[in-house]
Amino acid sequence: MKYLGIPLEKPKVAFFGFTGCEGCQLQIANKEETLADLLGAVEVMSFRLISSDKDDGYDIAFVEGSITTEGEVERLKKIRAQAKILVAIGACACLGGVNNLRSRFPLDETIQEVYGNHVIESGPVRKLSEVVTVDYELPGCPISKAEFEWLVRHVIVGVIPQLPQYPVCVECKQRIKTCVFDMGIMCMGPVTRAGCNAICPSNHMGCWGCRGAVDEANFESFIEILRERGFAEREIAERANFFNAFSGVDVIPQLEG
Amino acid sequence: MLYKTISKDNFRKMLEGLMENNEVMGPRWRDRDAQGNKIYRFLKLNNFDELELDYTRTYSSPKNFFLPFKENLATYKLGDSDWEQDIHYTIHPRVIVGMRACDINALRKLDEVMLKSVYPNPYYSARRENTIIIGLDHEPLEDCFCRSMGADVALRGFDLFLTDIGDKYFVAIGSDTGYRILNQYDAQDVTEDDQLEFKRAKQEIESKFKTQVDVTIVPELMDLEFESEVWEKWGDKCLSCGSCAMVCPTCYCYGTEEEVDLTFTHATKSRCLYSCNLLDFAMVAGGHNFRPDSHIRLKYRYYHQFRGFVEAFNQSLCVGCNRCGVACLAGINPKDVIDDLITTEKL
Amino acid sequence: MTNILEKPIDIHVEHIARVEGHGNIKIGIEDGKLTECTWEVVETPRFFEMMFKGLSIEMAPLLAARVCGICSISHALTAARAAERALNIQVPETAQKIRLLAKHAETLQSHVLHLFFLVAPDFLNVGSVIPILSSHPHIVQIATQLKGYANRASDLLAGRTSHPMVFKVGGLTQVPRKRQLKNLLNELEENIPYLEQAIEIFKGLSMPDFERETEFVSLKGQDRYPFIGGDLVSSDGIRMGEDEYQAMTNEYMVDISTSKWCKLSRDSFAVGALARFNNNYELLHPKAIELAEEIGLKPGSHNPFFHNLAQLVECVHVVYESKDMLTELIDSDTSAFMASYEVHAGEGVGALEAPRGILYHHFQIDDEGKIVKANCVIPTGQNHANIHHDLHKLVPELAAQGEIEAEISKRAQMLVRAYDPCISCSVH
Amino acid sequence: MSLKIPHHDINLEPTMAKAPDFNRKSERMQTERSFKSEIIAAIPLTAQEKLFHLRICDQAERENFSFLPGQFVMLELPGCGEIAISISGSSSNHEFLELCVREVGTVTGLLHRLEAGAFVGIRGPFGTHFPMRKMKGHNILLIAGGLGIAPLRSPIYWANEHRTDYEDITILYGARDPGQILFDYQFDEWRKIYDLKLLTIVEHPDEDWNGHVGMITDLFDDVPVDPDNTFAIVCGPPVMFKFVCSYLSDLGLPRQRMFVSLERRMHCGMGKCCRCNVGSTFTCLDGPVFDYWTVMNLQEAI
Ligand SMILES: Cc1cc2nc3c(=O)[nH]c(=O)nc-3n(C[C@H](O)[C@H](O)[C@H](O)COP(=O)(O)OP(=O)(O)OC[C@H]3O[C@@H](n4cnc5c(N)ncnc54)[C@H](O)[C@@H]3O)c2cc1C
Ligand code: SF4
Ligand code: SF4
Ligand code: SF4
Repeated sequence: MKYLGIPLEKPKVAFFGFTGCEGCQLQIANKEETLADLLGAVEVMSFRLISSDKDDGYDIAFVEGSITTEGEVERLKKIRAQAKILVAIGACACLGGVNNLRSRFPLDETIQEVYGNHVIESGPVRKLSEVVTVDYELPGCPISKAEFEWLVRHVIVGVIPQLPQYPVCVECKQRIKTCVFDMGIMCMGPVTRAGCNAICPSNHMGCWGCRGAVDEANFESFIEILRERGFAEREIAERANFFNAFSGVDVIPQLEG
Repeated sequence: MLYKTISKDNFRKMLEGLMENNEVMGPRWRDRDAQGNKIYRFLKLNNFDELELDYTRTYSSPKNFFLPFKENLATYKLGDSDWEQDIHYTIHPRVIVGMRACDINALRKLDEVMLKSVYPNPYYSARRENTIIIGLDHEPLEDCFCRSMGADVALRGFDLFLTDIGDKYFVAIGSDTGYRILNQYDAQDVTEDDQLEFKRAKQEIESKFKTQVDVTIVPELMDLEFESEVWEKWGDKCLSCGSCAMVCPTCYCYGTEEEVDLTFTHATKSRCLYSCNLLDFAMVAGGHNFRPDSHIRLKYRYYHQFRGFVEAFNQSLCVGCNRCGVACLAGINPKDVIDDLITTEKL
Repeated sequence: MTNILEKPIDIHVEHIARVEGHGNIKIGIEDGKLTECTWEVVETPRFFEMMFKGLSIEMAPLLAARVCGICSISHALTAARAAERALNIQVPETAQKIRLLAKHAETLQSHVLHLFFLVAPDFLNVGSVIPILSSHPHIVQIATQLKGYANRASDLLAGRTSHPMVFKVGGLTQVPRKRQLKNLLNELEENIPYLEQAIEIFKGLSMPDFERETEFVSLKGQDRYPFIGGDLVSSDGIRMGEDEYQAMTNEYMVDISTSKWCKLSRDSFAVGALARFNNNYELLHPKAIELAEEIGLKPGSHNPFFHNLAQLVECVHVVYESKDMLTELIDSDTSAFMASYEVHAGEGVGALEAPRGILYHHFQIDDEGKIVKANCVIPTGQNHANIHHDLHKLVPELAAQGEIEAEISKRAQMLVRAYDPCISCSVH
Repeated sequence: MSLKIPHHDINLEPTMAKAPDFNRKSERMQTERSFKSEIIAAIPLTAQEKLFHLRICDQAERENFSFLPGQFVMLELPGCGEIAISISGSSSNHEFLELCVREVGTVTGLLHRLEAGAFVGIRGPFGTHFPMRKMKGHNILLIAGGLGIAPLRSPIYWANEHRTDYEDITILYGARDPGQILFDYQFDEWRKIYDLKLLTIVEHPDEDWNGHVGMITDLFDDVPVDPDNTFAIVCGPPVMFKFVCSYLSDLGLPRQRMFVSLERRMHCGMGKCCRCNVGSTFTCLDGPVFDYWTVMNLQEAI
């Protein structure tokens, strides 16, 4: 395979899942329409969700899920050591995702609540970049297959993929959707990185920020707007903290335990 | 300009006739706002009853029928190193009914850039030339300031333009195509009564403008108040979300994007409408940003609308529809911004 | 233990492939004796019950969806149902229909994924669908077509295939337009021939011969094959209401699993397609019954490998029922899709048949509408013990037949796979 | 009764049938049509810069292509993107175009990996040019900083080809360090054959460097400037040309006789995308070559 005369190598890729719902890996396996093209472009070394063949000679690791146990830390470090490029896929891997909601409570209380006195290994919820160096992040809950393929094309050609630097509003407006604020629904679209084609606002749900904060988002003004529009602190906190997308933004009200 | 009248019944028949063989777009409602009011959009009409001619305002402008948010510019077939480029402009004839004067005037401003200026845009031409526009007068909303912008009356840029005079429409005919279509539906010559009715209707509309924006010295103001704090005041509220430009009937800034498929055998080049309020609008390789702050970007949107375009084409780009003001969550709108600039000037 | 094997058998399948989540199979046979035979679940827990705590009940469907990427529609709907039962909300009929249609799309999507991509490679003796792509392209084509429809149906009805957003407590955020429903119906009809081809393919596969007397638990349908809500039944004759789910599941912890296990009348019970089929056979769509008869699948079957066949029968059921429902919906008034309600303190359980079996969500809320207690019981969690016990019967039988280690391992994995386990979901 | 609206197929118009001539700006043409060009040489100059020789494949298109020093083209890698690059070669070279490109991002990154034999697309030429004809009979002072030398090669070639039209020609060229000096293999030729005065200076010398050290303005000590009889062309990073231009202006050189080439983000080259807008001026149409008076009056920080 050549592109503009440059010989392209089929990258050897592998997929790994950590603490998460495997929805992102499923997005990749799903929509079989382009599966043949994808398999023509990459060599899948290991993809446990759909294949029992496995080979550790991969160059690119796509990693889903957050890291919550020491065992996972070790496994992730091994993957990092092998992979030339490590891509975090999905909100859990990129942001901590919904898993982080339990961080509002102490770990022992959490284990007690779900498992009683049974011994269960667990730890704090971490996104991948808190444990290893991550080369690229493909956000979303779940990721979009189109964007995954877009990233793969970049990796094959050896060009750095650059996610949109504009917020979800742009895509929402481009789809000529009614702004959900007009319908009285809250939306994190103005401060969230685009790329999902504004799928949640289009479904009258408002955005929850699963793709993380857009560069240089104006949170002060945004939170002010939410308050002016009559959204309660708790409502704001629930939406803004749902995917842990805006952690560290001090103007955002925190979710209580 | 030729004028005729057509009965409302015949108008309906005319549209139904047009719908038989062509795509006809018009205002329809899709959603309701929190208060239960209808929210309108220009959408394809499947039958006459879907059309809501007494619509208030579409939140997004019909400009995207001429400048789609994403438009294919070229496709490529790629070989190992060679490639072939393929370009098409084919647009099937279509009709837009119910456009307001301001939106028609907005198109005329786009015409200046896209058709009359250097490097006429063939994609726009194709869309423009293959679209029949049937305009319609309406009473202004509270916040419309098209009158201040001289865009409340459409004199050109349409095929037919209707004014409601009771049980019939008073029709201005702007093109031969318009003339031919109209005449198939028993259009009548204008009587003296019609003329009186027309004047009355026009006066009625005129009397209803509530919002005024004093734009006489705005081009100069833009220069003089270049360093004004007004920009920071509004800029600090701005979310840099680009919504204003997306809904504006005249904003036309764009970026190009190229994509290759997974088999590396096909590629596309597309044009995507962009907004000068977005962070990376003027960012160059290496990360230098010529417009790093939201207030600077906001200022340039106004600068282009109210000064740059005047320098180039002797008219403001803004037509005063206030869509940007409605779309902006932060409540930034031309009237308030310009009023602010004028007031600081007076101080 | 009759057969004396010369070599001891030591099977350790770490993270069994082609199932959702992380589970291990360990089998040891020495001197003809089964020294070890376990189905281990090593998925790391996410503590969903804790995540729910303190959130508004409106958030429940959204968060619940994240329990599982494959059956997120089921989770969202179950949570919505639990919330609606806690708040005594009557969901408008249109919303109920759209929900069930979306549910059907998920069932079709999940079953086809399981049958074609997870199960079929075993029968074609390959490791995954990847080689099948070139060796049997038509098989992939059939699956692609059916899933293509299911994907687009989910996109339209639920917002997307994974983690739907339209299921709101009280109804839906929006309904598709009639034109979109018509297009969907057309697409469904165009894909029926592919369903028939799928049937042809699976007819040709013979499922391993193995039986173990099992208790089957599912919802009991009243006038239609059950998917959303209703009574709980067991093939051992137990019948309970949705609210009594805890008495139906009896969760307990075991050392070899981060997922809880369940039991009812016996050591274990099974849920899933075969359980639904066994308990509700007469309510299947006539087309589905026709197929069941053709492939010799009868109610009262105790071969766990027949989960696969029951899934195929259900594919037929949901496709034809979807067709009828879509036709009905297109002709009905769909303007009411959201019930208005006020939050108050309450408690509610939602039970629903997810593709892999019966799923429960249970919420307790305070008068501000905050969740104070949440509980989820997942189908695969209910199946774990049964898988474990099946293995205990299957492995010695295979050993007795003199099967070699590789074959035993493969068969054991196929058994686990037949249950289509959703492990991360079971651990949640 | 049904109505059929006439269809205007603009593909059929005769002007669209032939290859675009971007010098005829007001004609309707296939503006996105790019001239397929073969890379006939890709010459590494430094670690970051490469010089590309591009030959427009179609003979008619090649013969039709003409430009003036200072103009730029839009260079396209199908499926990757399109970027603005100044033409760095001689305007009398009708065989191939020379483009000197620094690797900084997506398109330039991929371009740097292309080898001779690969095909790229070209649209143009676009923009304004240095007023070479107006400079007739005067001294020309060319001042380049860093990559700014690339667009200056074009006027240098021109000046050589019309050498008798001009009086003294001086080039001042500054670079960060000796390793970043471009086109040094041509310096002898420029000095001897072109009869130019060429001074170079670096900020950070290495052991082998025995030339000038310092900022570009330090060279003015060695170069007398006749403010009444000189035209200046200044290319380089904004800080540098602001510095140089204000120095020259202090010497009495009228600002309308100093020319700079501006850089802005660009997506079309045709005054449509607005990305290169500076205040109300389009860098692609009104520039990239501006006289310094105009630049000073642009309502935006340069
Ligand atoms: C008139 C003009 C002449 C130029 N001449 C040269 C030259 O002779 N040699 C050279 O090496 N470079 C030149 N440049 C700069 C060159 O255009 C950028 O380096 C190039 O666009 C970077 O593209 P990229 O895709 O590698 O970078 P990325 O950072 O990936 O940029 C993404 C996109 O942004 C736009 N962009 C980014 N930076 C610039 C920029 N500085 N100018 C314009 N568009 C930009 C392009 O559309 C580009 O595709 C010139 C620029 C202009 C405006
Ligand atoms: S709905 Fe959300 S994303 Fe869309 S325009 Fe409104 S705020 Fe932006
Ligand atoms: S709209 Fe928001 S929550 Fe929805 S997919 Fe996009 S970024 Fe995620
Ligand atoms: S009022 Fe706003 S949206 Fe309307 S034309 Fe003017 S700038 Fe554009």
